[in-house]
Amino acid sequence: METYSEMWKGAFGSFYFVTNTLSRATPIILVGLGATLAFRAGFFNLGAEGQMILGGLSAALIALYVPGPGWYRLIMALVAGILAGGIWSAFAGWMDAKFRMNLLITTLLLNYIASLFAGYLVAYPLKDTSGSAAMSQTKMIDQSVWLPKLFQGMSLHAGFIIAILGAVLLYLYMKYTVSGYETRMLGNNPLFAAYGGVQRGKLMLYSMIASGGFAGLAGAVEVLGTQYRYLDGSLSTPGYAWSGIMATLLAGSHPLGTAFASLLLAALQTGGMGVERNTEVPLEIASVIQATLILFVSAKLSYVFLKRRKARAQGGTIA
Amino acid sequence: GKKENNTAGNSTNTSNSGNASEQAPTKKVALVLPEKIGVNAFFVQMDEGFKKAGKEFNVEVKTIESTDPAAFEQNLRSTVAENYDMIITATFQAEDALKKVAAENPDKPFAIIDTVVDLPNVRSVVFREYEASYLLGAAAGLSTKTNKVGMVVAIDAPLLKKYTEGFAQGLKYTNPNAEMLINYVGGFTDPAKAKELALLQFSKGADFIAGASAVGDLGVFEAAKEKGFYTSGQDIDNTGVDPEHVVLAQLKGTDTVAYETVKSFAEGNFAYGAVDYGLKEDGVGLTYVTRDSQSPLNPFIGQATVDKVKAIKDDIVSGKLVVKNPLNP
Amino acid sequence: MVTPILLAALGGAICSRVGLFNVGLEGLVLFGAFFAIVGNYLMGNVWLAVAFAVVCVMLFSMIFAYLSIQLRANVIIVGISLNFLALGLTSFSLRAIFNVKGAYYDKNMQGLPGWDIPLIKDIPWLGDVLSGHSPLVYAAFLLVFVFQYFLFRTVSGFRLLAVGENPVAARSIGIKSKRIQYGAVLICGILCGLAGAQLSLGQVTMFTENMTAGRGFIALVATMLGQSNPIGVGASSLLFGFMDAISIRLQGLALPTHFTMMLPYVVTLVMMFFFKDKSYLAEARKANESSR
Amino acid sequence: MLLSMENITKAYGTVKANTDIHFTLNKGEIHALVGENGAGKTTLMRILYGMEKPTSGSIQINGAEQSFSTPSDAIRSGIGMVHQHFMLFPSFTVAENIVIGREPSSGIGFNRKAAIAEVEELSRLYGMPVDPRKKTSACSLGVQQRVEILKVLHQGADIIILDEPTGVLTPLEVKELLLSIKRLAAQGKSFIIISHKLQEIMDVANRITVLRDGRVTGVVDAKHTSVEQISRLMVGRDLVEMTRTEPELGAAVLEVKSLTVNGDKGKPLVNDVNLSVRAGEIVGIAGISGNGQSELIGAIAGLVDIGSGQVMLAGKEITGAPVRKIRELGLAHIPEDRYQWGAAKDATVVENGVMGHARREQRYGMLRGRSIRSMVEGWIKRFEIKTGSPDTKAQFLSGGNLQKLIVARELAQGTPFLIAAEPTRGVDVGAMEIIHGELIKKRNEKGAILLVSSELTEILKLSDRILVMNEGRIVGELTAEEATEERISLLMAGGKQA
Ligand SMILES: Nc1ncnc2c1ncn2[C@@H]1O[C@H](COP(=O)(O)OP(=O)(O)OP(=O)(O)O)[C@@H](O)[C@H]1O
Ligand SMILES: Nc1ncnc2c1ncn2[C@@H]1O[C@H](COP(=O)(O)OP(=O)(O)OP(=O)(O)O)[C@@H](O)[C@H]1O
Ligand SMILES: [Mg+2]
Ligand SMILES: [Mg+2]
Repeated sequence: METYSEMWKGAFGSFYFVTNTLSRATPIILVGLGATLAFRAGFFNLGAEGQMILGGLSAALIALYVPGPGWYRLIMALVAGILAGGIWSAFAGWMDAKFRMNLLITTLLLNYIASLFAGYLVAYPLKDTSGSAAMSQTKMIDQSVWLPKLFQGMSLHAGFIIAILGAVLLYLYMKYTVSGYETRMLGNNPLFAAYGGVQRGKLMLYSMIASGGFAGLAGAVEVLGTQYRYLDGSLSTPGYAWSGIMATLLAGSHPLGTAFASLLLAALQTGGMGVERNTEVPLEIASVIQATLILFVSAKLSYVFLKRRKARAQGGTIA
Repeated sequence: GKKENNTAGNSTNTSNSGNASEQAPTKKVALVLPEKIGVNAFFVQMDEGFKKAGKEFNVEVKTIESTDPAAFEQNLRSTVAENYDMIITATFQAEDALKKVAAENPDKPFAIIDTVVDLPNVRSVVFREYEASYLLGAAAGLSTKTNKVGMVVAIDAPLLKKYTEGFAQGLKYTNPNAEMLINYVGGFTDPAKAKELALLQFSKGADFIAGASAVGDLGVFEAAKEKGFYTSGQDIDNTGVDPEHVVLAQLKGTDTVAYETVKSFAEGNFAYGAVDYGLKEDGVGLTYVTRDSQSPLNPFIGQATVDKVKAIKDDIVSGKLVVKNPLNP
Repeated sequence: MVTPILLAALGGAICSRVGLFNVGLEGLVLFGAFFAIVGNYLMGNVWLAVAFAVVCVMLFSMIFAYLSIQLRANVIIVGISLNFLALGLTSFSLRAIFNVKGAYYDKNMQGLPGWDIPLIKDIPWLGDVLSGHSPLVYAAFLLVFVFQYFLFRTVSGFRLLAVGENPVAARSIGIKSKRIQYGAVLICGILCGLAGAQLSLGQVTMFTENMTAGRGFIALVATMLGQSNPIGVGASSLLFGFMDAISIRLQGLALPTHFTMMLPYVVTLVMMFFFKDKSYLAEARKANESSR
Repeated sequence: MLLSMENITKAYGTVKANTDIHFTLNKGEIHALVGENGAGKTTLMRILYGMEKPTSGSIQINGAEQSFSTPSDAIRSGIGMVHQHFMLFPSFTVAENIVIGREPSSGIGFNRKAAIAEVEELSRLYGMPVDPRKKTSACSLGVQQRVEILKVLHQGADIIILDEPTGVLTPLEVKELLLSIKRLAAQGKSFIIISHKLQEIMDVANRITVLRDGRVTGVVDAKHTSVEQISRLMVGRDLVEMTRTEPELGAAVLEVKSLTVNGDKGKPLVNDVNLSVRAGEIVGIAGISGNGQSELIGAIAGLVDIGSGQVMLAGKEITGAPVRKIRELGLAHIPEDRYQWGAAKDATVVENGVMGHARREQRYGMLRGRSIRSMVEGWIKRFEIKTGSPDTKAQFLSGGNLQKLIVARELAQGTPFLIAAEPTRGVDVGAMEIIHGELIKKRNEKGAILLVSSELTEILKLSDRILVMNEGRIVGELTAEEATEERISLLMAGGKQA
C-alpha cells in the first residue's frame, strides 16, 4: 500500500514531480503518435527506435555544426530530426512497396542498423573530445539552441508543448481532412481504398515519412530539450520506442488517447523511481509492479472495449 | 583527465559547505547512480564503501539506481527536491545531468566519482585506469608463452580505450613481439557471447585473455576454466572466483573513494575541486603488484614477473615512465 | 550459439501459427535462463533444472495466454510487458534467492554435459563444429523436424494450422480453438524454457541480469523470416548464427566493429529481398474474407 | 417429424431477431426459409446449429428434447450447416477442408491419402465432383460451395442447413446444386434452405416458411403457391412490375479496344476484348464467373494491370491510369464483392459513404462534415437502408443493407459511366426492386451502365444489349429482343453464336 502511495507521489506528488512525469512522457507521446499514424494507415511500423536515434543524432549534428542564430539552428535541428526519422522510415516503406519486404521485419532490423551506425559516428568521427572524452557522444549543444524549459529549475521543456500540439493536430488531421480519411480507410481495408481511388503507394510513403518523422522528432526533442547532445544508448535504453508503441495500442490508435496513455506509462515509470527512492522496495520490483499494472490495464481496457462494442452492436440495427 | 588535474590529489579548495559538521548527527547523503548496480562490480564496490561510511560516521545514506539517462537526471533532481544534504554520483554518464543540476542548485554540495565536473559546488574524483591496464598488459607480455594475448571488451566505445590502449602500451613495453587480439561483445550483459569470443581467441592461440566486458567477464572466466587458459578480471579482486585461471585483477578503488567522500563530508573537511587517483595515489592497481590477494599467486604469472611489474609501477609512480592517456591524444 | 535463438524462434512460430504474435520471447527466454539456474541450485541436478525451467516458463506463458486469449488484451502489449516483467522479476529474485546483484556464478555448478558424436568428432574441423555440444543443441535441431512433422503431418498439427488460418471457420466445425491456442502458447513456453536453459546451463553456467541480450528479438525476426515454417525458421536461425560468427571474425579487420556487427542484420535484409512476402493485396483479401 | 423448433425467441438486447417461431422439418423434406434481409433466418439457423442460445423455446429431434451449446453438439445430433459466408480454409486442399474435424488418422498422423480417398468416394456417392488435391483458394465459387456441402455430408449430417447457397453460383452451378439437393433428399437427407431467389425455391422446396421481422408470416406448400404470394408474405406489399422503355442512345461513353489482361500462368484472363457502352444504355455482360469478367471490370476501373489494348472513357484515354483519375473522368463502380472492395468493415456508414466523394466534399482539404452527413442520411431514407445510425459500423449492417449503401454511394457520384457488378447479390426481393429501379433511372437519365451479373434473370431484365464472355473472350452479342435464357446459357458454356 505504501508502495502505491509512493508511486503516486513519485509521479504526481508535487508540481515538481508532475513536470517530471510530463517530461518523461514527451518522447513517448511523440513516438506513440508516429505509431498511431502508421497503424491507422495499416502499416506495422516497429522501427520507432531507429528512427528516433537517427532523428536525435541529426538534430544534434545540425545544432552543433550549422552556423546561424540559436532559434534558427533550433528549428533546423527539429526539422532535421523529423527528416532523418522520416527518411529512415520511408526506406522501410519503400522496400515494402517496391520489393514486398515485410515491414514488420525490416523496421525491426533497421533499428539495429541505425543504432550501430549512430554508435559508430559518436564513437569515432563525431566523438566529443572535450571533457573526459570517455563517452560515445557528440559535443554539448550550445545553450542558445536548447529547447526552452517551461519552468525554472524543472526538467519540463518546450518539447512537451510540441508533443501535445502534435497530438491535437494529428487528431484533427485524422478526423477532418481528406487525406486523414483516406489514411484511415487504407488501414481499414486497402482494397476498398484502392477501389475508391486512394493511391496506396503515395499515401504509404507519406504516412511512413510522417510516422518516422514523429519518432525522429521525439529523438530531436529529447536531445534538444533534455540531453543537449546525442549520447549513445540514451534514446534506446529508456525504451521510449516500445513505450510509445504500447501507448498507441492501449489507446486503440487514437491520437488523443495515445497522448493520455503515454502520460499513464510515464507516470508509472516516474512513480516507479519514486518508489525506489523512498521505500526499501528495490528498483526491480518497481519495474515488476509497472509491468503488472500495464498488463492489468491492457486487459481491462480491451475488456471494456469489447463490451462497448457488443453494446453498440446490439443497438446497431434497430432502425 | 584534463590538464588541470594532473596535480594529483590536490584540492583547489573553495569554502567548506557551511552545514558540515556541527549540526544534528543525521545528515542525509544520497548516492545516485546512473545505472543499475547489478551489472557492474564498479558500482557494487562503491555502494559498499558508501554504506560502510554511512554506518561508521552516523550518516543516513541512500543509494538510488537509475534505469537510463533520463531517469537518472530525474532521480538526481528529485534528491535535490527531497533535500539530501550531499549528493554523490558517479561516472561520465552522470556528467551532463550533474552539470545542469549542480549549476541550478549552487548551494548544494555534490560529488562525482570517475569523471570531472568543473563547478564550484562539485567535488570530482577520477581514476587513471590506463595506468593499471598498462601494468596488466605488461604482466601479460611477460607471462605469455604463445606471444598472443587477448582481450574481450564490452563495446567499441571511447570509454573502454582506457583499458584496451593502456593494456596495449604495457604489452608492447614488455614484449614487443606479442600480438594482441581484441573482440567486442556488443553489450555489457552477455556472458554467453563473451565466452564465445574468448574461445575464439583461445583457438587463435592466445594463452592469456583479459576480461573487460563487465558481467561478460564471467563468460571469459568460464571459457578459461574449460580450456585451461589464463584470464583476468576488472575493478575488484575477482581472482577468488577461480584462482587457477583468473590469475590477475585490475583494481579500481571505488569503495575507498566513496568511503573517503562520505567521511570527509561527515567530518567537515569536504573540499571541492578535482582530485585524481592513479597508481601513485593507490586508487587503481593490479593484484600482487599494488595489493595482495587472498588467492595465491599463480605460477603462470610467477613472482619474477610480479617483481618486474612492480618495478614498472614504481617507474610510473615516480614519473619516469609516462603512460599515455588514451582519451587525451 | 544459435540454439537459444532457434528454440525461441520455433516457439514464436507455433504461436504465430495460431494467430498470436509473441513479442514476449525475450522475456520468456530470460525466465527460462533464470529458473534453470535456480533449479540447478535447488536440486543439484541439471536435468531436473531443465525440467524446472520448462515448468516455470510454462506458468509464465500461461499469463500471456490468459491475457491475450481469454481477456483479449492486445498480444503485443502483453508481450512487451512480459519482457519488462521478466527483467524486473529475475533481477529481483536473483537478489532474493542468491543474495547477489547482477550475476550468479558458482564455478562448482555443473552445466549441461557436452555430448560427443562418435564418428564425427574425429573429423578435423567438422568434429569441432558438430560434436561436443549440449544435448539441448541436438534436441533443438531435432525439434525442427519434429515440429515440421507435427504441423504438417499430424491431426493435431492440422487443426492448429486451421485455427490460425480461419478461427471462425474452425469454431464452426466444433474445433476448440481457444484450447488449441492455449496449447500453442504452452508449447512456446516449453521451447523458451529450453532456450533459456541452454543459454544459462549450456552455453555458460551462470545467470546474469538481462543475459538474453536481445536474442528473443532476433528469434522473433527469425520466426518471421522463416514464415513460421519450422524448417524455414531453422534455416533463418542458422543464417543468423552464421552471420554472427562471420561478423565476429571480421572484427579487427578493416571495418570498425559497429559495421561488422551490422552484418547479420544487413544480410537478413538482403535475404528478405529474395524471399518475398505475400503481396499486401493477397493479405488484404484474406483479412476481408467475405462473403458473397 | 424429424425436427421441431418450438416457441423460439431470440433477443439481442432490445432487438428481437426471432419471436415465438415454430418450425418443423420432415425426413427427406426440403424446407425453404425465406424473408427480407434481417428477418431472422440466419439467426434461427444459428440457434439450431448451436452457435446461439435461444432466449426461450425448445428444439426436438425425433421427439427428444435437445439443447445445443456448441456446433459440436449439433454435429453430433446429425445437423450440419453451410453458412451464408464460406467457412473454408483457403490455403488447405479440398480434401483437407472436407475432412477437418473428423480426419482419418494413423496413430497421431493425419492420413492425407485416406482423406483423399474418402473425399473421392463421397463425391462419387453424392454426385458432386471435386478435385480433392486442389487448393480451395484456387477453386471456383461453385466448387467451394460443393466443398461446404461435402464437408457437412462427411460429418454424417442428416439435417443439412444451407444458408443462401446459391448466392454466388452461376445458373449452371445452381442447377447442378439443386439437382444434388433433390437427389440427396431422395436418399433420405433433410434440407433447410435459405434463399432470396424465389424462383429456385419454388423449383426445389417442398414447403416454404416465410419470416418477417422475426415472426413467421406463413408456412405454405410449394405446390400451392406462387412467387407473388411469397413476396407479399415477405415484404408485406405487392411488388411493382418494372416497365422498360426503349433506350435513347447517345455517344459512346466507354470504349474498350483489344483489351488483354495477362494471368499468372501465361494464359490471358481477358483476351482481345472490344466493347463500347453508349450513353443511355445498359450493356449486360453474362458469363460463368471466372471467365474474365472480374478482370475486365478491374482493368476498366484501374484496379488490374492491363497487358495490351486501350480503354477510353468519355473520349479520353484511361489505359493504365490511376483509379483516382479514372473516377474523376467519370467512373462509378459497384464492385462485385462488397466486403473485399466495396466497404471497410470497421468504418462507419458515413465513412463508407464518403469514399469517392471525399475529394468533392471538401474545402481546403477538410471534409465538409455536415453536408456529407446529410447526403448519407438522404440515401438511408431513399434506399430504406436499415442501420442503427449513420455512425454504426458497416460490419453490423446486413449484407443487403450494405449493398444498398454501396449502390447509393456509387449512383450519387453522378458520373456518366457506371460499372454495376452483381448489384443485387444476396439482396432480398424488396431491395432488389429498389436497386433495379435506380439503375433503370440512371440509364433513362442518359447514364451509360456496364452491368455484370451471373444472374441471368437480372441480365435479361435490365440489359439493352448483352455480351457473353467465355474464357476471357466476348463470344457473343445479343440485343434485348434476341436474348433468351437458353441462347445466353449456350454461349456462356462456350457454344458458338447461334
Ligand atoms: N449478434 C447479433 N447481435 C445483435 N443483433 C443481431 C445479431 N445477429 C443478428 N442480429 C439481428 O437479428 C436480426 C436478424 O438477423 P438474421 O441474420 O437472422 O437475418 P437474416 O434473416 O438472415 O437476413 P439476411 O437475409 O440478410 O441473411 C437482424 O436485424 C440483426 O440486426
Ligand atoms: N457480430 C454481430 N453483431 C451484431 N450484429 C450482427 C453481427 N453479425 C451480424 N449481425 C447482424 O446479423 C444480420 C445478418 O448478418 P449476415 O452476416 O447474415 O448479413 P447478411 O444476412 O449477409 O445480408 P444478406 O442477406 O444481404 O446476405 C445483420 O443484420 C447484421 O446486422
Ligand atoms: Mg442471413
Ligand atoms: Mg443474407
